[in-house]
Amino acid sequence: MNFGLSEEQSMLKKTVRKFMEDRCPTTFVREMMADAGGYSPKQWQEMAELGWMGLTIPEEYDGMGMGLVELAVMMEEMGRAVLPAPFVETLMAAEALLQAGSAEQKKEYLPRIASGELIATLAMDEPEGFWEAAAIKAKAVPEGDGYKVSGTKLFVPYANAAGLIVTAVRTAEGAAPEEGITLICLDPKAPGVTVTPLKTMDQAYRLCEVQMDGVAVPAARVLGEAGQGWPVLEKVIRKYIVALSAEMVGGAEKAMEMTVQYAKERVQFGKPIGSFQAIKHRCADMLVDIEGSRGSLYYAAWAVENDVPGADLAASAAKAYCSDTYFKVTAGSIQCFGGIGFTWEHDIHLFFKRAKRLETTCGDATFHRERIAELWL
Amino acid sequence: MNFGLSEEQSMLKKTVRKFMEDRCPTTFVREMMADAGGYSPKQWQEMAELGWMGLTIPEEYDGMGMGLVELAVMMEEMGRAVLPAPFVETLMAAEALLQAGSAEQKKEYLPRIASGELIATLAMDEPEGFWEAAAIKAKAVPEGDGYKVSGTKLFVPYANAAGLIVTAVRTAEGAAPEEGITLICLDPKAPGVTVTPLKTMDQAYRLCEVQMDGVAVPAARVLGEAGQGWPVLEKVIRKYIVALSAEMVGGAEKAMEMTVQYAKERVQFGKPIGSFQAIKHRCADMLVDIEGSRGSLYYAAWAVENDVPGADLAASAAKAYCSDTYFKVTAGSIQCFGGIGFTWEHDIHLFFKRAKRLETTCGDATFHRERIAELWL
Amino acid sequence: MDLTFTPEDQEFRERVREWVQKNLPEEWKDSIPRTQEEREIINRQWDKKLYEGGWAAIAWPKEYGGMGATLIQQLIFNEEMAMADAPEGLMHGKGMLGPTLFKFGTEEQKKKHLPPILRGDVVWCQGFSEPNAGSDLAALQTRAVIDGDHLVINGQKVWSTWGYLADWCFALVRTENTVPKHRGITYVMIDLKTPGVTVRPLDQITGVHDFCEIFFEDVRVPLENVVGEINRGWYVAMTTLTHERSTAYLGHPIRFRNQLERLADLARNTKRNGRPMSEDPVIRQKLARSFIEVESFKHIVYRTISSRVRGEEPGAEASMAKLYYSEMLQRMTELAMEIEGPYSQLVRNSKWALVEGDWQYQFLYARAATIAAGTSEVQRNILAEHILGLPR
Amino acid sequence: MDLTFTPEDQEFRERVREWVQKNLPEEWKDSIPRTQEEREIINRQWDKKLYEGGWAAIAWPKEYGGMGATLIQQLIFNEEMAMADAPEGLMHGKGMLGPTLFKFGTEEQKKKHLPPILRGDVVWCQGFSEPNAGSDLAALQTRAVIDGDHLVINGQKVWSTWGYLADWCFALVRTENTVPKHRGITYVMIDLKTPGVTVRPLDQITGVHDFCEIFFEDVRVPLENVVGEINRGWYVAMTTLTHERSTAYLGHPIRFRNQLERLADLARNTKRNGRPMSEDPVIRQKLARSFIEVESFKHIVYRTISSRVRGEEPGAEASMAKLYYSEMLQRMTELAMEIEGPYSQLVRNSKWALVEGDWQYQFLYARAATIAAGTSEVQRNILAEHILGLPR
Repeated sequence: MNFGLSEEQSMLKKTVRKFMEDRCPTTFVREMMADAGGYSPKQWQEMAELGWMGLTIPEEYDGMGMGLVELAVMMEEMGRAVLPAPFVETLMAAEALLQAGSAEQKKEYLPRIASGELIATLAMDEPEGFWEAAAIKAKAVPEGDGYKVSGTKLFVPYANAAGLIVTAVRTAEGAAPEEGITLICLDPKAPGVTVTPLKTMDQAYRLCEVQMDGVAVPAARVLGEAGQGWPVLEKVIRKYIVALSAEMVGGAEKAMEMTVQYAKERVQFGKPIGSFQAIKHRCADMLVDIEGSRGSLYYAAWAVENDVPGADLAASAAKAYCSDTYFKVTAGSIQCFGGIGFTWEHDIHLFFKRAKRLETTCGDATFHRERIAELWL
Repeated sequence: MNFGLSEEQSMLKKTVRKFMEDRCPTTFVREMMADAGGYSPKQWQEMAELGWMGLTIPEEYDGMGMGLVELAVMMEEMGRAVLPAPFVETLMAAEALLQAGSAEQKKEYLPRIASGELIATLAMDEPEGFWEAAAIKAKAVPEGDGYKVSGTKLFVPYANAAGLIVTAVRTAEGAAPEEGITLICLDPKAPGVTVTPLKTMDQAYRLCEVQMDGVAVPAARVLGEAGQGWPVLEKVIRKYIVALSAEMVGGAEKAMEMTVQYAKERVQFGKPIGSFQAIKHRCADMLVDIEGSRGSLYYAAWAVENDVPGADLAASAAKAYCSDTYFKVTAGSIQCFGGIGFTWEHDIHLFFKRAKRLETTCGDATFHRERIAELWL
Repeated sequence: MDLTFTPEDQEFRERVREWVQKNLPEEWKDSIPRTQEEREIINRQWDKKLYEGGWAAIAWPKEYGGMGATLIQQLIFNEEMAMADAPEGLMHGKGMLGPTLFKFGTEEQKKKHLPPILRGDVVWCQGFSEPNAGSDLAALQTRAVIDGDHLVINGQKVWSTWGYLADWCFALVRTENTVPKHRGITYVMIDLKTPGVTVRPLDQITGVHDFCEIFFEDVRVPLENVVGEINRGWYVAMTTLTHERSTAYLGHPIRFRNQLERLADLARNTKRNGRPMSEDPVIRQKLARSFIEVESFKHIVYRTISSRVRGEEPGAEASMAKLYYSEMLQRMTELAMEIEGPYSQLVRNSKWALVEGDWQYQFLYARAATIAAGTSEVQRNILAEHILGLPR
Repeated sequence: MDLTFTPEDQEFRERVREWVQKNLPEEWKDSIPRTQEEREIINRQWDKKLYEGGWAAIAWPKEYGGMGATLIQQLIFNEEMAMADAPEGLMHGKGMLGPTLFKFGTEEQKKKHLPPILRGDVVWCQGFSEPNAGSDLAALQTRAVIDGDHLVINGQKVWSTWGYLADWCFALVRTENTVPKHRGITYVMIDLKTPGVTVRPLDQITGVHDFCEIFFEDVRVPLENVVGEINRGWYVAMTTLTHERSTAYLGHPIRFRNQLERLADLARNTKRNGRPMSEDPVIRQKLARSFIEVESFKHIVYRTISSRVRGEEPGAEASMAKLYYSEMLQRMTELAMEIEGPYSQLVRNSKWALVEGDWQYQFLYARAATIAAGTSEVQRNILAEHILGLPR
């Protein structure tokens, strides 16, 4: 029994932190905020060379074959750095391929993902709904040996940069909304696909609209069995939200560290402000929230990786808790920083805005608490 | 425009405070906790002689003819004293008579209420439901010129002491639960009525079960039109919850005063604990909650008394806010007192327990927030 | 306890309402999402329009071009402006410097500075906070040395709202270092065109810059610009602050109520998987909570006014109002984000943004509410010490 | 990151489970609502049964009759006891005095006091807090003066759990007044049958008295009862406290989880106007919140154990665990009250009371959770200062 990182995992953590400190300081993040693409292909390649794009891809497809705990370790560090890149989405698209892809599909995509050549992402939400199976309405009608797909996907991370968009579409209307959903490997360059970047609060991350207007999708690009996409997606989402939770814990911890540091240095009324209980106890509460969140996160990572009973509950618990924590910690940080925390120059708003985006990805805290009630009560 | 008490109202406030300080110290409250009846007939008579039982009864029935603002003033002071007596219920039963009673009924009951001779109360909640019209299931079937009533009422304040219980029963099943409810003047001494006091957390207040087993209720005891009881009850409840809100504000303020006093005197680590921000800011938050609550309370009292548009909203807002405040303030007070706040000897638990009872009377904060949403959205 | 107005006040209300209805262009309404630049232009124009209508500063004494309005009239005026969704104008001169000059200014100072403020010709900003004097304002270090009939000022101010627009600044500077910190401060009016003054807008997390830094390098200011006595500036500023703060919020209750109704509209109009968010029981609880708070804030303001009308001195109530509404505002804007779900990411000028991304701006801007003009922590100290009498 | 147990540990678990299943009478289960007197009798009997089974104090070294159990075995043992809903016993002697004596006691002290503790023959209580030394424990004033080979003790202790049951008390007393307060304290064992000792149960807001006051009037205690050196008692006590606190919560996660499931049952079984409260979306949010917290508390405990197993010294984590579960427990019991609605008024022995009024008792008792053994405020100070390094 060891609720903590193994030596290898600790080593990985150190490596990623070092890289992020060197290659992803907030000056870099700010550059990417202003960048049209919103990420650096050079940095992407550097990360790929370290093997990270293949972290959770099996060795037979040129990956490292690691699991969700290792991904969580990595995401914590990326969260600390407010990394502007579709890292987790690329890995999650790979996950969908691993879950449901044919041998050909895996061979086609996975090594290219692992090498850093192919950026991939996920398209689920739509204008009229999100986070649930019922939201998926983009229509795929049979044509030839494949489908003709029309519809709009929103909030698609880095569709502007992706070479592959794993997209959930509806091939049939079932009795339950979970039925009739099919996953396809959408090529953003295919005729009929229009990608439009959206202006977002978290400027260090690109979200896009993906419009599909009678896009021809051959049978070879259907991921898994037609109509059976939802269970696959659920498995992917379960890992995705754990990874996001890790990003949130890492970000929250960094925000707390910045705040504590400032509280030690900033003097008002002749004392460091960290000696005032209003600040001191707020920091203590941050610590407690972060440690509580981290516990829920690593348990979820382990539980999902090992598919133990209650893994769904654990994933939702982590997403709900970490969402609340990241927001609460960063909002509290701004308050502790006072005026300078409200300036663009200061870095804390990068974390605050990142918190808000991650919270609304794949279900906010309220959504996941309701899901816990559903699974548990 | 004066959002504050008139001179007369301020005078009334002083009179009541003086009386409560003299005649209702916590030593008296503790006596009543151990008393079988749970109130003092002597004290009741003293209050009656001051005209308080007739506060809101028109002068033609020997009352003082005052309104809800004056009642709120009085209830605040009674809340400060954790008064153990069915004062507000008696006045609310009178209110039901005023709203719907026949001339005979008014003449029969109101002067006796005003004189202190008759204690009255309200019976609404039942074992399977409460706070809503749907809860009222006690069955009244026509018999002779009246009804035969069977059913169980729970949480009836001081039914043990009352000579009149204004009771909501169902004389018909309507399309909506609000239809078919009838109010009756139940005589607790009538054959078939059994009153059983319940053991409650707020020991300074008696709640009872009232069992009705084929009780004959003559037509003369029906209050208002048969089947039309709900709208009457709604009007009574609207005043009742404002009065309860006042009791909560008064209690919360007294609890805060006790806490602040202690925080000035209690020394730990060489300083009064009130100089530590953990205590200091908690007290400031109590103050803000209480002042916010008091504003919502007096607005509601004025709005209901003058029946302005939005009066229902105002009453629910006051009940929701004051419920939250009284609980939060008294729970926080116990925390500030530390160990001694957990002892039976210390008075703070009287307030804490009273807060809990008042919160669950006629709808808790969540219930009234939902009601606000219904009325507003 | 009587919330009705006298017929005279009612009539005054009608007059204000009529005027504003006639004079406020639809497109100037304050809650319309717009850029900062657009807002500034409208604020300036509105200030001039108010002057032309005779409504520039109704609270000012008649001798200085005001109306000598009663507190109730001020309430009514602010309520009507809020009800009409009128811009708030650039009010530092009218709201803060004006009352200071009535009380502490020389005749020359009043004659020189009050008329242009009234006309909306001169914009003022405040120069109080410094990088190392935030919550601990009296620790300010901007130095002013008397040199003949001038003060020579060196140092830096920060958080000056509208500093980049302002012509003049009223500032607190340190004129004496050897006495306890509150006693060595002087209140001075500085023409921002004086050589040595640099104003730098501060970019904010909203992407907008309302606040500025002001740098002083050997800035020579005539001694006649000192308000009150040398070294008595702390008391000059505090007197006005107390006064100003107790009437600053008169229109807020209605503006917040309007914002709340927009929030309810957002909930009604935002569907999630086919269902309006206004039907979601969890959201309804939160909306109702905001409803209760917004209404209670109104009552807090009304109670404060009433106690002033009854002749009671303004005290720490302003701290309560400020603490109350700033925390409430944050909750409201957070709720808007929750209602929008992933749409909460989409800001102004984004395709698919809801309500032109206005709630996103409000959400971010609201973070300043609990910091500017005294943090929530400072307000809690004031309440606990001044009202409850808890030890420092 | 591996949450599986070794086969040996798994086997140990089976052994504990089997024993407790055989030896724990159904009617002794801890979560059955019962009076304090009933609970005491069961606790005493259970302590004896544990001794007979060889499980009295598995963490103690073998030489003193323990098992020298590993931390993981202690975890397993506590988990199994919690899972079986076993009573917790009267554990002050085993949990607090025992470890103190191993470290600081003389051979005579160990020989005299440890065996009766193990057998469950002697009940101990703690004598630390005083009316004027609560959060500021080191301010304690109970005076002990050396008189020949005795200490003569005068003063008052308070909040001694089970004081009225106890035979002995381990206490902190002041033996020196002229040095900084932590340095004049001595740790001493007091036979409560000594003349001059008066124990008075304190009635609590629950109507029950677990806690006691202990008065000392010229109580003569042999110097051989001093543990560690005179004036070094603070350090003796703190060392044990740190030790004790870091393993005190091993069984709590499962006990809380069981309590949470009872809360879910309450929601399922409580209908309001025909609808189970477990279907109410607002209640579901709150239940889920408690679910998350209870689970996270388990992870906090597991992480602490793991770091200890890896050889890291116990630090302020115990403060985190204590702060976390006490606040969580209050929310859980408040939620139970909310679910019950007006039924929340009905306590033990009342007609119509739900679940025998047990939640009412838990609700009231939970108010002590954030006060006893260090208030939440003290825990936050410890966390901020010791883990985050913020200044005092």
